Amino acid sequence: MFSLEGITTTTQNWLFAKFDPTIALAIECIIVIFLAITLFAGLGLVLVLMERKVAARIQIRLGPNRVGPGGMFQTVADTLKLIMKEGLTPDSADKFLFNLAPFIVMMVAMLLLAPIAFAKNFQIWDINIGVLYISAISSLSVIGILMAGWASNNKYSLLGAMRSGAQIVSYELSAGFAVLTIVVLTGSLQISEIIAAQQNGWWIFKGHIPAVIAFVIFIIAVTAETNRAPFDLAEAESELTAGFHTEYSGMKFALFFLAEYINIFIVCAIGATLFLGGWMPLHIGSWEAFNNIMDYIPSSVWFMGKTFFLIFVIMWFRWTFPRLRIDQLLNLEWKYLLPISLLNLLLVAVIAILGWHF
Amino acid sequence: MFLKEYISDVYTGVTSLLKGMRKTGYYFLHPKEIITEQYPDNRATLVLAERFKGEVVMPHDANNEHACTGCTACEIACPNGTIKVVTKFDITPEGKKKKAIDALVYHLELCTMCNLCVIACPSDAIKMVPTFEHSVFDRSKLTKILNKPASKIREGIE
Amino acid sequence: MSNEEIKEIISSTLPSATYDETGEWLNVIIDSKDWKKIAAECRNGALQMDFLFCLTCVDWKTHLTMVYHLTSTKHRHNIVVKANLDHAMPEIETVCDIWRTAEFHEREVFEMFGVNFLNHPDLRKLILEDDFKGFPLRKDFEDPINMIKL
Amino acid sequence: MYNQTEIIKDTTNLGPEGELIINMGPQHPATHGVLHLVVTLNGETIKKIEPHLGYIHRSIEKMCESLTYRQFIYVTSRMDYLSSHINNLGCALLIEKGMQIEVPERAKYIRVILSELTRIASHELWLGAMAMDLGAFTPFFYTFREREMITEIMEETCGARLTMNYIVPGGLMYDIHPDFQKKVKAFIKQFKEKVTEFEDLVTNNIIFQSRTKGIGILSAEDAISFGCTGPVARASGVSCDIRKLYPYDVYDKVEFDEIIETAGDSFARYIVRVKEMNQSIRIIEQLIDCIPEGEFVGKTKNVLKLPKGEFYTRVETARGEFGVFIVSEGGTNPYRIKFRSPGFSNLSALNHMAAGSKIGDLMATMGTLDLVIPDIDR
Repeated sequence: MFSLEGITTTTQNWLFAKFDPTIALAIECIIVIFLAITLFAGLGLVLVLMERKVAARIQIRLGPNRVGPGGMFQTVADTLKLIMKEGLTPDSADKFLFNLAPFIVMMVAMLLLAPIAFAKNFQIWDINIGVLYISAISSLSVIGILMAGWASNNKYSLLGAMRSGAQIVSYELSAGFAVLTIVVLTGSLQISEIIAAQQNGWWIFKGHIPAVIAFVIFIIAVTAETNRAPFDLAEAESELTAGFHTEYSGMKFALFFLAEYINIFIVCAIGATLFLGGWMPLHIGSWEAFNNIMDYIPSSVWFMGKTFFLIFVIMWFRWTFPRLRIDQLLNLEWKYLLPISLLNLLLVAVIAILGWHF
Repeated sequence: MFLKEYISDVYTGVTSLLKGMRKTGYYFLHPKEIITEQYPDNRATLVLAERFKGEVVMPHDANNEHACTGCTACEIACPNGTIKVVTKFDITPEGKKKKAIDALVYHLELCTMCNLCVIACPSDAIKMVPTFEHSVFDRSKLTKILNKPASKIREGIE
Repeated sequence: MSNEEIKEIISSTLPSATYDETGEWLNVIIDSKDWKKIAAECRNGALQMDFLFCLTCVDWKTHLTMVYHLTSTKHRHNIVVKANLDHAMPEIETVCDIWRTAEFHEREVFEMFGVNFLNHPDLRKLILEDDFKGFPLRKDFEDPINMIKL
Repeated sequence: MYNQTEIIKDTTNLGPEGELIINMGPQHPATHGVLHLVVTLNGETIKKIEPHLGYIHRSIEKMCESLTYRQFIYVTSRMDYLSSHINNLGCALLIEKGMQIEVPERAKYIRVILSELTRIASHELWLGAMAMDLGAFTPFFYTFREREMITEIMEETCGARLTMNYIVPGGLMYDIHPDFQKKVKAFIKQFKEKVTEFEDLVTNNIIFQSRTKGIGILSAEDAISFGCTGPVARASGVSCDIRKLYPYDVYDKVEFDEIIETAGDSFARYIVRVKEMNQSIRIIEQLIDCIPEGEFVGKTKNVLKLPKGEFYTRVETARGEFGVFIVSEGGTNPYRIKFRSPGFSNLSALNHMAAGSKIGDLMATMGTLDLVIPDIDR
């Protein structure tokens, strides 16, 4: 059976046999960085195209279909265009922060890749506080956005950044609580253990209704956290033209754009890991034959399939719903999502203590 | 009571959202509903309404003859000064002077396609045709002379 | 309300008003100084003319004429009030405290005809540029650059 | 419409009390044209909105003074381009009234059908654009699918898709296309099927409702005082449908309801327009099968001369009451012409409606006012 695990172990063994352990580790780091950046670029291209195609299908039109077969290279052409464009910096902008902001946003997105298990035993860093790490790092992205909005010295940008700040800070809470429900059920913060706990069934099935509620809350909260419609207030196109990245152009804009899609990928990957079992194939109780067939599908395919399904759901939201207003957005969080997720956490704790879950 | 309202609020809200998602999901799964027309590719099959007012032309027959007498009715009727009739005097074989058009200048860039000139024309010398690909790189190319070179008025039209 | 009744009501407030019934609606011709008084009467009195649906000005070369079309959403009668203004120094009282729609319309007339509306809260140019010279809708306005002679 | 120095001053400095002043427009995704709003903000809350107009001012009124009565009709197509047919109709009605031209019944029927089709097309575009202002992009494409059917009908019969120029004083420019009735019926069928889509996607959507309900409230008194007409005033409970009050053409022969809502908020304006589309369908259904045979244009003189005097007609466009006021000296050109455009008056109420609400509410309020900028600037 095809597995990425084999490749990684062979490489590691070879490296450690050939080189001094420190140098081997350094070489491994370089390989990982290289792979991460490649993944970034690849994901950016795929997700942007996917978004455009999904939007087109929903909006009864064809979408990009000129560059390459079925418009496959449209995003490549777009990227080329963005690279060629002049990266303008406004005269009255705070130049240091202005140029730094896209990299902060990008770096946060990159850091989040570390604990994600892309396939069976294929993970950059299986840190034992994986979930905590994700929560901690993902809340950093607001700094980049605030920086961009403030440094642009543009009133639209400022408004967008402030909105974004309020939004991300509040939605961190319910996203955190939704993640906590799974932590309570698993009893571990480590990503690999959370996945292992879903060996005989995903949490969304095993965890009864509370897990489903937590899943829904998680999806809503991460949609808000990644500034996606219907919560795209930070860039609210019809209100603030482009929000915090109004003044950005060229490659700096592309970095924001890319970071948005990478963030979507990461939060969906986390959602898939926590609720849908990550790379774990679909196992149903004691149906051995079925389980075995499912095991034949490579774990990376399972992971990507689940992640892309969640990405599709988030895109589906975007092309269906109108945008909320800022006070309604905060109302939704503080009056609905937070109380519900608190209650839900209580319920899950009871279930976990009494062992009612499967 | 408060709790009941709260729950029904959440319920109606979520169902209304799901209904919307069902609608868009339906279109996502039914690519046959796509209505995009791939314009430059479908030129061959593109059918325009015959009445479509695209530009004013002056039809010429096989003998390179038109029906314009140079009466300037169209020029007077036009609200924007789109049409300018330049007349000259032809000498007929009998040696008489006869008024004829030298050039019927038509400024497509000024035209609002109101059709008044076509209605005003007493001899049906001009008409609207359904062409629409008028874009050019130089505005002066939109100024057209409608009568073809060396064309003359058809016999019997006064 | 019939024209006769309207005339009676207006005449009781303003005896100097003259009338012209040749058009579709009753035309009331008043002196520009009396406009504020008659406007308040039309709006709040028995006539209930609460809807100013058209406010404009006509340049008669010798003088300007302000034309106010009024209607009542209650009684559905229309009148046209006209006031002649001096061509050199056109001035009339504003009515934007009576009909709020007048605020924008008066600003438009101000820039297009140069009519000065006294006591208007915000009499600035609305459509034209701030440094635009001349009053475009007056008959003697000439703009050799932008007006294309056909 | 500031000079350069003032623009710079406006964008970098704050208001007198430290408020944020933003220039929304003339290029802004939500203003649908070149409307320039100077918005004074206190955080997210709007303190004052000041419209600056004129970016598409062409002085149509002055232009018409040099055009003949036949010609000036087609200039008005360029004002409210979404209801250009109704604008043309208003001008033609004025000339017919002034010169006592007899219009054949057939022309009257067709004019009304086309007016209602125009109204539906305009409302469809508004619906899509309004949803887009609130962040829902998809309904725009669905509304345009139905709108496309109307524009195709227009294209076939009138020869143009947007600025139809189909009306001449005394009737129509030419007869309807033989397929006209068939196509209109096909459109009605499709429209009735698809109109439920917007209920699912927009009307009943909880986000849309909370974005529009109770937002941008305009009371009936204010609506009258601000001179609002059309759906804006009707949503505030003011009966002002010209088609009912002063019927022109064959509106007195058809049955339809004047849609009146009393809430006066953005949602009421939305509902009024959606219901109005259904009423327009009702009018078309009553007329489409009984277009009388006969001439499509009445006998008119070659050169039209309005008698000396003043004339005023009003018609109900998709946005409200469109009035044409002509002062005639008896010649072939109007001496003075004034177009009372509905958008201009409706816009004047914007500050009153949106002050005190959030920026997001401004989009809902502005969207439901249904502003067409050339109509405002003329």
